Parts: sequence; structure tokens; C-alpha cells
Amino acid sequence: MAEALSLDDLRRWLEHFADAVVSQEATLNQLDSATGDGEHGSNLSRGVAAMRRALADQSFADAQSLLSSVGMAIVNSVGGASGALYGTVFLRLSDAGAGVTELDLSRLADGFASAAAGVSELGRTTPGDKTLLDAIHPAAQALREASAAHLDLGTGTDRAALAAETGRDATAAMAARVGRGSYLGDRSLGHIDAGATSMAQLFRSLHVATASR
Amino acid sequence: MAEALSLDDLRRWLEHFADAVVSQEATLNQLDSATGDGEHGSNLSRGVAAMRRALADQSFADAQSLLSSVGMAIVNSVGGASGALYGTVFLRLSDAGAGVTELDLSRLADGFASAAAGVSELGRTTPGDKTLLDAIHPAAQALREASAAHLDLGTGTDRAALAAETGRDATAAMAARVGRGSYLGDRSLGHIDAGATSMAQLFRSLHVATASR
Amino acid sequence: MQKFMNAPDTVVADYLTGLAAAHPQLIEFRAEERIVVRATPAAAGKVGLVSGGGSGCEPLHAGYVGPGMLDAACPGEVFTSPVPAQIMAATRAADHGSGVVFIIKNFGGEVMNFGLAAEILSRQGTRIEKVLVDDDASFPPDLSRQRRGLGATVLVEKIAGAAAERGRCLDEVAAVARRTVASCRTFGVALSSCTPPRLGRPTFDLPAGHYEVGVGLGGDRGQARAALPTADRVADVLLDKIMAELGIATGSRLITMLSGLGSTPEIELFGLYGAIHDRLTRSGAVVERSLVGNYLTSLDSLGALLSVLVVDEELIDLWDQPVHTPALRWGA
Amino acid sequence: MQKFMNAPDTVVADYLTGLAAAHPQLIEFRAEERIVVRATPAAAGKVGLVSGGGSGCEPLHAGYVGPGMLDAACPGEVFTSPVPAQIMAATRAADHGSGVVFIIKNFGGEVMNFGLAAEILSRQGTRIEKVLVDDDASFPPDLSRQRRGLGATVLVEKIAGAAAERGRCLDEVAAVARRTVASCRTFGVALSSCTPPRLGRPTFDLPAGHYEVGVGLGGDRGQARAALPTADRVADVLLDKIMAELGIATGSRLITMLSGLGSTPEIELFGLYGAIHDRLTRSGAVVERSLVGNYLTSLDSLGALLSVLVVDEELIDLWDQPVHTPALRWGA
Ligand SMILES: Nc1ncnc2c1ncn2[C@@H]1O[C@H](COP(=O)(O)OP(=O)(O)O)[C@@H](O)[C@H]1O
Ligand SMILES: Nc1ncnc2c1ncn2[C@@H]1O[C@H](COP(=O)(O)OP(=O)(O)O)[C@@H](O)[C@H]1O
Ligand SMILES: [Mg+2]
Ligand SMILES: [Mg+2]
Ligand SMILES: [Mg+2]
Ligand SMILES: [Mg+2]
Repeated sequence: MAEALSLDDLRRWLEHFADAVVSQEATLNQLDSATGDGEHGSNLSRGVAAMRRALADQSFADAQSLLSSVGMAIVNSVGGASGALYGTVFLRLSDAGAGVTELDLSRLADGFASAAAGVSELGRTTPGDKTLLDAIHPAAQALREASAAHLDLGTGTDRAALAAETGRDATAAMAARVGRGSYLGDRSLGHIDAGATSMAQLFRSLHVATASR
Repeated sequence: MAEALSLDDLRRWLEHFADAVVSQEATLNQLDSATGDGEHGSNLSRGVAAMRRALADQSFADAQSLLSSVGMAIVNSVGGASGALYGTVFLRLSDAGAGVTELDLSRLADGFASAAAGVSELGRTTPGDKTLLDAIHPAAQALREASAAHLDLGTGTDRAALAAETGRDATAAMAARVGRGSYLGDRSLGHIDAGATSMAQLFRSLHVATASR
Repeated sequence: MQKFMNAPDTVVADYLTGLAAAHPQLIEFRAEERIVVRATPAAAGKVGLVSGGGSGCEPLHAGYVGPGMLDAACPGEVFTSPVPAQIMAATRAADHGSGVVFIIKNFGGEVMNFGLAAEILSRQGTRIEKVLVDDDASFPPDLSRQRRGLGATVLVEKIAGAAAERGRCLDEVAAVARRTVASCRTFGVALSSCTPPRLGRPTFDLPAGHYEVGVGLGGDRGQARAALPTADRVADVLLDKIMAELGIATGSRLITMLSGLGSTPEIELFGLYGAIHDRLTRSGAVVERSLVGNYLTSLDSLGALLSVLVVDEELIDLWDQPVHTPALRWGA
Repeated sequence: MQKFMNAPDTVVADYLTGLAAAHPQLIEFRAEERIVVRATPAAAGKVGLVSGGGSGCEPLHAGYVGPGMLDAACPGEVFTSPVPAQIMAATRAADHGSGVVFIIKNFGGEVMNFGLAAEILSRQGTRIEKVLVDDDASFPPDLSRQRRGLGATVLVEKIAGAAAERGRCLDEVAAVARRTVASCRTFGVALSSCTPPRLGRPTFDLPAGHYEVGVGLGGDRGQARAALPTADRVADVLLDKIMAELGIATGSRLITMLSGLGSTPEIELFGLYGAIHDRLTRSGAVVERSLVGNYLTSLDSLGALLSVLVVDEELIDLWDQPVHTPALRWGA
């Protein structure tokens, strides 16, 4: 079992995420309705449909071209806050795949660290604001630690998913400081953030794709 | 006990009716909402308030001036179908009081027969159409019969009230052919007409005022 | 009751006060007489136009007072036609010496009260022409007495208003108004009831997923209740009787008006209009002008009234004349 | 779900199709690019105006395309800001060689997507000025980042649109737009939630007799929930923060706009406006112009947004210039 994700592995990751988003569309809308405007699931569903159309192209030369194509598909199909932010995640991640057809733990860690930074910049937000950053930020850190500790890819992505899920659950205790939830002030307390939920799924799907190679 | 209603008796009749309308406003609105637009009680409430203002005038020379003053007050305060129709009832009834200060059974019978005819003409309606005519028409007939049989005033007005109440109840089995209820066709079946209900009250109040002289 | 309201008793006066406050250059609300008149009366000699009816149907009627449409409106209580005294006061304000046209919707209360007022005024020497609006296509022609006055009211007020502004005489204005009524049909559906302020609860209950077919104003139920289909299919329901009765075919020239009933969001109304327009166009008809919005309503009902008017050059020309009222404005 | 609708997926396209069908002389809906442009583009040299945002806020944004206002609008999905590709297509249609002003409401998604588009377009040589609208008075000035773009959007589009039509240059148009934003505050309340088509149920539940205070668009809750008082008292709630922040006093000259949120009946909206107007007038301010109606909404929310703009001669003059769009029309 290679300790890196091939282009096909990346495809399986994204396929798994797409399936999950489609099946969780109503749940994600529901979550978004508690503190936002109730359409995060529908937004991402559009995004993964566009992503699938982009992935129909079989000619990607490297991981960068595949991931940036996915990023552009998301940016130009989702809209809203999450479209720009998810798009940024994939565009930033794609930088780690320049000229290579495999992503190992180290490249994944670099890519997601840059992705988390991109979310923070574009969204003008920091961890603790009750956003998808609260899932991607700890996940990126977990990947960094796993890579430094030379853990295998499966363990590393599992730790990342666990970190993202912990971060997701922690958003329930946060008052939103950016995004639509922030209009509610303390009334946003007690609800898990929709974007953090979908983002945790992105990492869980990464682990599933890794483990099932 | 005089076998005719004095001007004071007429005032007590109208006061009793006014009290009844005010206390039944919500019920009449409710009835009107089943087949109409839900404001018959409020309409008549405005009417009896205006009637009371008209009755504050203590200088009526005869029954005609008192009753026509009430009729005009209703016409210009109620609006809707019932305003024109109730106004007509009092204006027609007032003709029976020209030059006299008392109304006996015979004059009441004449007055209400003319009133029922007025309703029929103005409303372009006949008994059985599920309107207030279904209360006033049989009541007028009962007064005519009571007068012909030389019954006393109290018995005559009680028969009129009973006839009006029977007519009112019979509207439940009718499909409306005029007024807002007519838009419903057979869906108006099963509901007692609001205008017939208030009209039956007018006769019940007449009897109460007669009996309590 | 979820309403912006002070009290059921003040609802109508509060509305008229606010309408006049927002349009001081156009209208004046005379509270004692309970009428709305133009801020600047028309010139002597113009035929007057008066309309009125139950409140709750806003912008009917006060919203259509102003140059190019009504001279005065007499709004009654909620869903209750005005009283003769009001109608007479409005007529006095509207009479510029050439007579007054009453635009009367075919509801019993309106017919009776305008009828009483017209009788008294005629005896006093005012020249009155009564125009009865009965464009409701939900009743067949042989039940024409049941046909309510609906969307044609707005179209007639606009067209007759332009004719009056042009200096046409009383008979001519009444004639073009009657021709407009005869060329117009309206059909309505409701997806909810409304809550009259005094009743305090919806006039009727409608199970979710259903709608009332063939409604009028005033929170009326329709003649039938059915499962709510797609907007495309609702468009067919709205159009079927109208198109059959008006004989709409290739080359028919039309003005359309799709009015929400008070709480219909614009996104839904235009979505519905798209399907209506498409079917009319596919039938070969030409939609010359269209209005989509809240033009006559029933308090907070969710629903729509579709009106279609078959026009010729004269009616289009009158339609296009300037109008400047709170609710309808162009060319000014 | 009681809606005129074909399917959640077609709601936005159906709306835009219907809007264009009703206004063929004004606008064109380009379905593939998902943008709405003027039927007749403005002359070369005019500064372009582009706005967009989540759908569900009709007539924002497509309803304001036409002479005197926007050159193009890019409506997103319901409550979802448009994507950069849409914004770029709208900009191409709006660019007449003198640059384009983006009117961006301060919602994260809008700021980010318009920001991305502006960055790409600027690199390609298009001159873009971004005007951020953040008139929401429900957050204190030190929380200005939270301040949503609300009613000022309409007022800015009208005023900047007139400036552009007059031939002002890019910087001037942007400057008058920013001055308008700075002089405007909006406060909103909601008496109900709304039902997004895909969610299929109200975004939140509101117990009868209560309302949300300090709401924006998109079915947002407010910052507080309270017992619903009389309309007169709601008028005070709407005005308190606005008047304090704008320093409204004797002699202040104002334009007011009271918008329903989608299902607010006109009878209630004008009733509320009467109380607002009265309080402003009693404070010594002069209401120069006012708009009352559905000018920006949240699907089928019941509620109202009050916007007050402090004006001077220049802004009034620009306000009075002709405008001809589906949702705003005068002098034309
Ligand atoms: N400024 C921001 N920074 C980071 N994440 C954000 C920001 N604003 C919103 N989000 C994320 O986006 C999610 C909502 O996405 P979505 O509903 O698709 O878009 P919108 O908020 O525009 O309706 C939120 O749950 C939150 O996680
Ligand atoms: N054409 C008519 N002839 C006789 N009575 C009528 C007619 N139309 C309506 N009514 C009576 O009026 C009553 C309704 O009165 P009301 O609700 O006050 O007026 P509206 O029908 O104008 O709302 C009905 O219940 C019916 O009894
Ligand atoms: Mg959202
Ligand atoms: Mg009634
Ligand atoms: Mg009525
Ligand atoms: Mg959104």
C-alpha cells in the first residue's frame, strides 16, 4: 500500500465526499437553518455536481491541475460564503500537487495548512469564530503532526478526520463571530456549524478513500 | 298593558337589539366567516352604535321619524350588503308609523311586510336564497296571522320571533344563491346564515321589549 | 395575530393616513368624510371618476387616485362596501360639472350602496353613470349575476381615467369603461385564507398542499378546492376559462395583469407569470402590455388573480397615457 | 409548502424568465450566463453599474436593471451570492469603456465572490470600483463589520445610477454612492420567518404574538425576540437607532423607504408608515420623498425594513432623475 494518494485516490476521495454531500443535503440545510439561511447543503450539492463534471476530464497531468480544476468548478457553481471558501481550499491545496501525481502526508499537510490560511484570510476569521475553519484548522495541524511523526497515511488521515470532527462538535459551544450566524450573537450558541460539518466530512472522506485503497 | 308599542317601547326594543348585537359581534363574525367574509357582527356593531347616537335625540314626533332616523343611521354607518338591507328594513317599517306614536300588531305586520318586500327588491332575492330574508319573511307573515287572529301583542311578537328563528335555522340546509355565500355553491350548505341570525335577534328583542313593558 | 396594527378599529384610517403621508403631492385623505381625493383637483369640465369598496383590497381603491385615474375614492371598512354618505361626498369632490362615472364591482353591498347614492344624487341633479364590473370568469356566462368585479376594476379605472383626462364626455367615458369590462376576464386562486383584523383568525382553513380555485376578493373561498399543482399547471387553470370565453387566438392583442392577493412574494408571482405569458404566446396571441404585482388584494391572502383584456388600438393608446397615482405611474 | 412553484431547482430561472417576459422592452435574461442586462445597452462612455446577491430578495436585483439604475444584475441561487463567473459576465455587459461600479452588500459571500471577480477583472484591465453597502443600524458602529447591506442598496443604485446616466466618471459615481451609504441607515423587524424552497419549511419558528427585532435579509433572525407591540410602537423601534445615528433633528431633509419583506400586506405597511412619518415630522425633519412597498424582501417573510437617507440638494436632484426599471419607474 503506497504511502501517497494517486490521482485515482484523489478521485475516489472526491467521489466519496460528493456522495456524502448529496445524501446529507437536507441535514446540512437543516443545520444552516439554525443559525443561517438554510441552504448550505444545497449550495454544496451544486458544487459537487460541478466538481463531478470537472472530474469527467481524464487528462489531468498532475495533482495540481486536478485539484485546481475542482476548485474552479466549486468557485463558479456554489456561490455564497462557502463557495468562495471551499474553492480556496482546493486551489490552495492544489499548490501542493504541482508537478506530482501523488500526494503524501507531508504534501497533504502543506496543502491543508495553506488552505486553512487561505480560509482565514479570505473569510477574515480565526479559529473559534464558529466556521468551517474550526474543522479545517485542527485537521491541518493533525496532518502536520502525523507527518512529523512519520505516521502512515491511513493513521494520519484518520487523525485529521478526528480532529476535524472534534472541531466541528466544538462549534456548538461557540458564539458565531463571522458569517450569518454572527447576526444572532449568543443566540447562535448550542448549534453545530453547518460549514464545519461539511468540512469534517471532507476529511472523513479523505480517510475512507485512503483506507480503502 | 297597552296592546301597542310606544316610542319608549321602540327605544327599549332597539336598545335590547343593540346590546345583543354588541355581545354577539364575535359570534356573528364567526358565522359570516363560514360562508362570507367574517365581518357581519362588526358591521352591525357599527350600525347599532350609530343607531344609539341617533336615538339620543329625544324629540321624535312620531314612530316614523324615530324609525327613519334609525334607518338612515344604519344606512350611513354599516355599509356592505347588510347596511343597505337593514337600513331599508327600518325605512320601510317607518312608513307604518307615520303620524302615530304607537305601533300595534296590525301596523307592525304592515311595516314588516313592506320591509320584507324592500329586502327582496333591493337584494334581488327571494326566500330560500339563504339570507336575512329567510328570517324576516316568515316573521312578517307570523305578525300578519297574529294580527288577523287578534292575538295579543306579546303572543304575536313571540310567534314572529319563533318564525324568524325557524327561518334562521332552516338556512343551514340552503345553498346560498345571493351574497358572498353564493360564490361557494353547495359548499355553503350546513352553515346558518349570519344575516338571518341577526335578523332573528331583531324579532326576539322585539318580543322581549314587548313582554317587559 | 401577526400584524402591524394599532387596533382593528383604526386599521383603515391608519392605512389612509400613511398612504397620504407617503404621497402628499398626489392625494389627500379627508378623515371626517372618509374619502380620498386628488391633492390637486382636475380642471373644470373633466368627467369625474369615483370608485370604492371594502378596504383590505389595497391598493384598491385609494391607491388609484390621481391624474389619469380616479378623482376620488371611498374606502369602506375592511371587506365592507362604503356607505352612501361617503359615496356622495366622493362624488361631490369628483364632480367638475360634467358628471361622474361610478365604477362599481359586482358585489351585493357595493351595488346596493352605490345604487342608493346614485339615486339620491341623480334626484339632486348630479349626472351619474354607473359602470358595473363583473369580469369574474369563474362563473359561467349564464350565472353572470354571480360574476364578481375583480381585476378589470384596475384596468377600467386606468382606461376610463385616460379617456376622461382627454376631455371625453360622460357617455363616452362610460362607454369605453363598459367596453373594457366586456373585453376582460379574471380568474383567481388562493393558497391561503386571510385574517381580517376583527375576526382575528383566518376566514377559513386550507389544508397544506391544497388551494382554492376560482376565488374573488374578501377572503372568499373558491368554488372548488384541489391539490396544489406546479406553477405551470396553475397557469393553465388560471387561463383555461379566460381564454375560452375571450376566444383568444392567433393575433389576439392583450393586456395582462397578474396580481398577488397580498402576501404573494414577487419571486413566485413572476415565476407564475412566465408560464402564463408562455402559454398565451404559444397560442399566437400578442401580449402588448403587462402588469405583475400587488394591484388588488385580500389582506394577507396568498394567491393570484389573472386578468386578461383584449385590446385594440384605442384601448392601448388610452392605456399608454400618463398616469400618476400611488400605485400606478408612468409617463409622469 | 404553499408556493407557486414548479420545483426548487427552477425557482430562480422561472422568476427571471417571467420578469423578462413582463418587461421585454426593459430587460433581457441571459439564461446560460445567469445574468439580467438592459434590453438596450447604455451608450458608450457611461459608467456601468452592476449588483447582485442571493435571490429571494426580489425585486433586488434584477428588478432594478434599466435606464437610470443598473446596467446588469447577477442573481445567485436563493439566499446565495452569485459566483465570480456570473459577476464577470455581468461586468462585461455593463462595461461601456469607462469602468464599472460594483454595489456589494456586506454579506460574507457577496464580499468574497465580488472580491474574487474584481481581482480577476482588474488584472484583465477592467476598471472596477467596489462600493460596500453596510447600512444596517442594528449593530453599533464599533461592530461595523457585522452591519449588513440592506435598504440602502436600492437608494444607492438609484442615485449612483442617475449620476452614471449624467455622464459622471467612475470615481464620481463611486463617490456619490459611498456618500449615500454613509448617509443611510436601515433597521428591520420580522413577524414571521420565510420558507426557502429547498428547505421546505420555515427557517425558524416564531411564537404567535412575538417578533424578531433587528433582522436583515435571507430570513435572518434578529438579535432579539420580543412581544409584538402596536404599529405605533414598532415605528419607534424602527426609528430609534436610525434617528440617533443619523442625528436627525429639526431641518434634516430625508428620503424614507419602508419595504415589506415579501408577504407584508400594503394595508399594514402604509399603516406603519403613517406612524413613522408622523414621528419624523414631529422631530422637525422634512421627508422630501418616500417609497413604501416591496423594494427588497426575504421570500415570504412578514416584516419591514425601514431605511432613512439624509439628503441634500444633489442627492434629491439625482433621486428625481428619470428611472425606468421593472420595480422603480418615474419620469419615463
Ligand atoms: N467569513 C467566513 N469565514 C469562514 N467560514 C465562513 C465565513 N462565513 C461563512 N462561513 C462558513 O460558511 C458556512 C455557510 O455556508 P453557506 O450556507 O453555503 O453560505 P452562506 O453563509 O453565504 O449562506 C457557515 O456555516 C460557515 O462555516
Ligand atoms: N342580496 C342579498 N339579499 C338579502 N340579503 C343579503 C344579500 N346579500 C347579503 N345578504 C345578507 O347579508 C348578510 C351579510 O352581511 P354583511 O356580512 O354585513 O355584508 P357583506 O355580505 O357585504 O359582507 C348575509 O348573511 C345575508 O343574510
Ligand atoms: Mg447559508
Ligand atoms: Mg360579510
Ligand atoms: Mg363584507
Ligand atoms: Mg446563503
